[in-house]
Amino acid sequence: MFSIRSMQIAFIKNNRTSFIMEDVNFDVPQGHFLSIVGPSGCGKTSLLRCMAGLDQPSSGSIRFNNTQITSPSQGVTMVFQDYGNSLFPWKTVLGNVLFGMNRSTATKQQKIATAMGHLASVGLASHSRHHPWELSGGMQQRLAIARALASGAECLLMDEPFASLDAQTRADLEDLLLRIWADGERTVVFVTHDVDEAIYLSDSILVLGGSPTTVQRTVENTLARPRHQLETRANPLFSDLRTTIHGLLVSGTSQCA
Amino acid sequence: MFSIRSMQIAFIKNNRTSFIMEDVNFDVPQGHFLSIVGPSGCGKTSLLRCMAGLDQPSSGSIRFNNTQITSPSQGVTMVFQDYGNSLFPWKTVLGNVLFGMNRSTATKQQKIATAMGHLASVGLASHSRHHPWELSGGMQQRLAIARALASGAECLLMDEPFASLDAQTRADLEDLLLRIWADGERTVVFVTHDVDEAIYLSDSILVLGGSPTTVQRTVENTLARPRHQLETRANPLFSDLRTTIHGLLVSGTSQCA
Amino acid sequence: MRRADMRRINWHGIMFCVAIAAAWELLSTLQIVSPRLFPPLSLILSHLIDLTVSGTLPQVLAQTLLRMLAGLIAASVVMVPLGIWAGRSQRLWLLISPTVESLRSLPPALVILPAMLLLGIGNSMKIFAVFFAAAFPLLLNTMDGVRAIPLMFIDTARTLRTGNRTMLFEVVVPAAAPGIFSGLKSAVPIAFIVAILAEMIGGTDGIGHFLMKSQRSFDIPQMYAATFATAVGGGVLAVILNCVESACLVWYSGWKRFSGRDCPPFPATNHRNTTKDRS
Amino acid sequence: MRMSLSPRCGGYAFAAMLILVWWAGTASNVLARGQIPSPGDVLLALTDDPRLFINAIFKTVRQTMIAFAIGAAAGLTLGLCHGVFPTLRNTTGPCIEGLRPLPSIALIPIAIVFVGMGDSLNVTIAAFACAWPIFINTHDGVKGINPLLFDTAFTIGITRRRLFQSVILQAALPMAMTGLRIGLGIAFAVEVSVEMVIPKTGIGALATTAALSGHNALLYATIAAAAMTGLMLNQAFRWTEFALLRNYGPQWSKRT
Amino acid sequence: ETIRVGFIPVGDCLQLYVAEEMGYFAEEGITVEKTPLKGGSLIAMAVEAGELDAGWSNTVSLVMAEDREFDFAILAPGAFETESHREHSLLVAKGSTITRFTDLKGKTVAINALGNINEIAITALAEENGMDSSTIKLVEVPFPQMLGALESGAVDAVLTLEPFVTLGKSSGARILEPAALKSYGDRFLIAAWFAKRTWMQEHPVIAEGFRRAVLKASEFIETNPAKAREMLTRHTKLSLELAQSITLPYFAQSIEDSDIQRIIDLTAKFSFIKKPFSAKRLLETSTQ
Ligand SMILES: Nc1ncnc2c1ncn2[C@@H]1O[C@H](COP(=O)(O)OP(=O)(O)OP(=O)(O)O)[C@@H](O)[C@H]1O
Ligand SMILES: Nc1ncnc2c1ncn2[C@@H]1O[C@H](COP(=O)(O)OP(=O)(O)OP(=O)(O)O)[C@@H](O)[C@H]1O
Ligand SMILES: [Mg+2]
Ligand SMILES: [Mg+2]
Repeated sequence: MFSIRSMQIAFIKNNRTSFIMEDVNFDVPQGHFLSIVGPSGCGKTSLLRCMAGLDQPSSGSIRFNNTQITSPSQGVTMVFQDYGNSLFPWKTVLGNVLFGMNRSTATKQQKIATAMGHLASVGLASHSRHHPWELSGGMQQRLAIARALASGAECLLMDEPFASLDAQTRADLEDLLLRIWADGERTVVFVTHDVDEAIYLSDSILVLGGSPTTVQRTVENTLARPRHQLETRANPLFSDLRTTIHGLLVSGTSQCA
Repeated sequence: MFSIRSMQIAFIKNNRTSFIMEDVNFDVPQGHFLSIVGPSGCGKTSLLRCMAGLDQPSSGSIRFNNTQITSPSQGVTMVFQDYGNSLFPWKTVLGNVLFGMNRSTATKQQKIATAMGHLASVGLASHSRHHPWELSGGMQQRLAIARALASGAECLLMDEPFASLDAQTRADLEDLLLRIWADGERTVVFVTHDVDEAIYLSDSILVLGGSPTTVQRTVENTLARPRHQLETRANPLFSDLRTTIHGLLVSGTSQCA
Repeated sequence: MRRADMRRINWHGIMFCVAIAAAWELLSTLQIVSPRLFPPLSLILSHLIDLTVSGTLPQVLAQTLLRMLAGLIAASVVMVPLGIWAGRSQRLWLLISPTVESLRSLPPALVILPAMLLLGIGNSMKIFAVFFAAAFPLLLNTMDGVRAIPLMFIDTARTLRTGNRTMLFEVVVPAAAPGIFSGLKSAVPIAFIVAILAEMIGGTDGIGHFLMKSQRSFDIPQMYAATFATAVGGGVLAVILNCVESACLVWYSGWKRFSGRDCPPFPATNHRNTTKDRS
Repeated sequence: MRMSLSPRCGGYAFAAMLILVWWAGTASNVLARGQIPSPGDVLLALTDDPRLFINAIFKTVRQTMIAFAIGAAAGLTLGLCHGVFPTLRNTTGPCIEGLRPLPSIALIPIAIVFVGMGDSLNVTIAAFACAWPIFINTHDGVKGINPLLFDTAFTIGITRRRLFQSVILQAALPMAMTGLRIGLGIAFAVEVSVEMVIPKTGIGALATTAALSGHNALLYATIAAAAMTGLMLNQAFRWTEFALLRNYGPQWSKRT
Repeated sequence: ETIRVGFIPVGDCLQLYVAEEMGYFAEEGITVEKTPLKGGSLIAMAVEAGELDAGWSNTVSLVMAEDREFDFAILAPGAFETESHREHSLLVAKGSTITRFTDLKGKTVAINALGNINEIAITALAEENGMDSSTIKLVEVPFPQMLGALESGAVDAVLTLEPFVTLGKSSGARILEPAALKSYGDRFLIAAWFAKRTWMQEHPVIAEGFRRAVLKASEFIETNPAKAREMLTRHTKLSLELAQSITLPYFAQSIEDSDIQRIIDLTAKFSFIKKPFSAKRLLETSTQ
């Protein structure tokens, strides 16, 4: 589905170019669940923005379904790290979710029903008539997630979507995400700082590191599906993966320093 | 230092009052490190804002050093959950930190030296001349932390300050925070969703829950100091505390649903 | 990058101006409208050049600009602080709003009448008229600019125990600067217009008087030439103001992530190379 | 609402105080000895023939509203288009910057050639004048939209039309409202100014005829009527504004 | 048949009000569509643009328009000034030390418009009194603001007209002799009704009808001044008392060349027009 080849990201500051990412290569097959982990500031958000077609890499190619991405393409949606600013303050909670469904051809009634369903699944049903600025940080984040899920895009790019959530809500939403992913044959690219979460959710984990950032390794995750919060995490393979990835992260960072 | 008595927080929406927190009572002694955990949307941010003097509780009293808080008082500073919007986009990274030191009487030179020291300790020294909008999410969060530390306030209110950081950076900053806390006899009130983090850092953990939210219990944490990322976490007492708190959180949430 | 942008010649703009000029010339020479009242552009331009070379137009324009500047500076000095204060304090706004709201829709032409009685017929009256007209756009835009400051900025500053001075100069003013600049951009042409108007109603010099004199003596091409001069003068003012704005608000365009371009990107336009350049 | 009552009264008290100063000035002959009438005379002139004022105000307000509607439509459209299409801005920008400072009163002779002497003249000139602040503020409003909102809209995959309707229009609204507020004042002021030059009907006509006949009390009564009309128009606008912006968060909905 | 007429809402345009109220226009079978305008030059432009058929203008403006090759000619006589109908006067403030015209040397005098009838008059008067006209500082102040400017001391003298002369006298101002516009002669045309020659040729009946109605009104004013003054209060905002006491201009039945020629000559002499021409040109209603 996604195919990224020798991609480079650079910023120009005071006529000096600083290279953030270099020679990044990886693929995301259709229906795959990819997690991305890497130190803070390594370029995960920039990478996701390029994949969403919001920015262009300085060089290299990003292909989505075999076409070069130059602008946001239909079927890809993104949950932003800066969730608070990505909500429309003049729309209600329900309005924000409905806005995400603008491509749907359903009737108004049906749309509202679906939207309310998604709100309920993130625990915001009772706040549907509030405005985003009346929500707590975690609620805003859940709203952004609900909107992305409601949009029905076949590919979800999620940038630390659960960062502001408590453990319980987080676990619930992880399972919700997995359920939706399994149902709809969606592709998910998931940026997180929580290695456990990355392992719990994904088919493979892309570890970034170094300076400029490159792909340290793509770790395949063969844990059986469906997964369970307790059982899966208790699996010895889980700890193995965790150790591997932590090791990669540490080596990547030391390389960077 | 802080003493909160039968505090209540309510919001008015369409002429209906919804009670968010009710009958909240707790104390934060001088030099104490208190963590607050609770489900998303339970009112942690609202509570911290009241303690910072930014908002007023609907009823009850919040006293800081035995005086009722009505406006932000000297000696208390806050790191906001919405860190991105709390940085001044017209100032550089260094400028933002210097702004935090506006009450200091040191010379310009000294101030810059101190500020650079704080930036270095959060790993942003090389970005001091950038603007906040040129930073990644995690870097912005670290900048907000550096600014709060530089402000020299004796009491720090921190609202999920490490949410956007990777495990390694997070661990480093946890230790940095503990070091600074131990040095300066500061008081810290620390909101987090990560129960492990709460246990690792604090002297006691305030568990919130219920609907409207009340204090479920204040869990005393007798883990020895200084703490170490690996040793402390390996301590059996640590797992006990974790189990206790998770239990309290689940019972609080079920009560809420 | 910014500098390169400015050096680039705006061919579209030039072509559009040329098209308008051609249409004008045709309209007049084909006598579709009375060429006495709507003389051909070429005639106007020749007048414009003559008057400029002889120094008449630059002189009267300078007189008007000086008056405008005096009034504008006075208005900025009074109204920007007042606007900031009123934007921060609902109380003050409620106190002055009935007065402000009733005064601000008085036409400057009416205000000039009592002003003449109180301030005479000289420069002070004209400067006052400019002040009066420029004051309200400045006040309202500044006030709304202050109100639009994200509350988070203020809260942050408050928890850092910022003193009033620092709060004002390092938070409120920079954060409200985009609004203040909008106010200036609205106020400058109005100030210019009112300076001209005041010179038309009772004056002995300045471009307004020159315009009126040309009109009264039926020197229509000269009248148009003077009108063109006001357009040029105003255009120059606008350009200067835009430059000052972009110099003062570098952070703003950067914050908005589209440095050098201030348009929201449509999917079709290729805006995305703006922050991440090919290197 | 209840809380803001006392400062609001303070506002009117403040205005009343200014009138008192005026009265004191005339009573003590400090103010231009006889050329400025006292508030009492003005009140007499106002109440002498109220129908005269009511008709004039009605006419002026109607014309102002028409001009404002046209100017607002033009200013909003132009501001939005310039904010959205850089090519358009580059093309028409230089010409527009030249048009902006043209004094509306000096345009009257030129406007007569093209739109004649009827009501359309007033409307055209007032609309022309009031379009500018609306244009500028709308344009700045569009420029100031948080880009993350666009990014969000794009990744949701909305159409251009929807982007315009649901994001650009809405997000630029608070700034545009400021422009509209200033524009309404200017539309009114310019409408009156044109009426003063072509004193057929309306408040401006009343002012000119009063001035030419040396009837100072009537002239000042007209100024007072104009001020009150401006206040009225503005109050009506504020209600609309409040209704439109109440969804935009505390700093916008807290307005009175 | 309608005729669109531009006028200034002051006492000088009394003919129009009288003709309308007495039904003279109706008698001629024409309806008049009146458009008040604040300035004479604006009327001229509207007439040129074809938005008005006829208008009111002061003579100097007509002279200057002729010089600029505008196609205007006088349609009907308007207001004349004679010694007994002296409408324009120089006023000085109460208690002013200025007693003769020559005292104005180095002083500031307000006139309503520079480069027009009043500037020429002052310049000519100065010359006749053996003064250098540049020693009198002329400033532009609209008529209604002149008394204020005079009282506040912003100017030393004002060249104003009715009703401000009467108003000024009642508040203590003093008339400075000689008559302000004396240089134009004992009897001259201040202002007249004019139209485009082409229009007059195309609408001879309306033009003639308008002329006759205006002349009838002139006659009425001269024979029934009290009634005419009463009509004035209905068309301007003059109080009845003021309308009864002001000096009205003279409304003659015909224009002689001498009523205009001196104005043309003076205008040319002070280079407000390129060269003098015969007064007949303004009275010829057919294009050459
Ligand atoms: N301005 C407001 N108007 C109405 N309700 C509000 C407002 N601000 C917050 N709330 C409500 O108050 C409750 C608590 O919000 P708060 O931000 O304190 O939660 P929190 O504990 O910080 O949650 P999180 O962990 O998600 O940040 C939420 O249910 C929210 O909907
Ligand atoms: N507009 C910009 N101008 C210059 N540099 C930028 C800009 N935006 C981002 N950067 C730099 O690019 C690097 C990567 O940023 P990015 O936001 O992609 O990091 P990230 O991996 O998402 O980090 P985090 O986990 O902290 O969110 C950072 O070092 C940052 O300083
Ligand atoms: Mg990021
Ligand atoms: Mg919170």
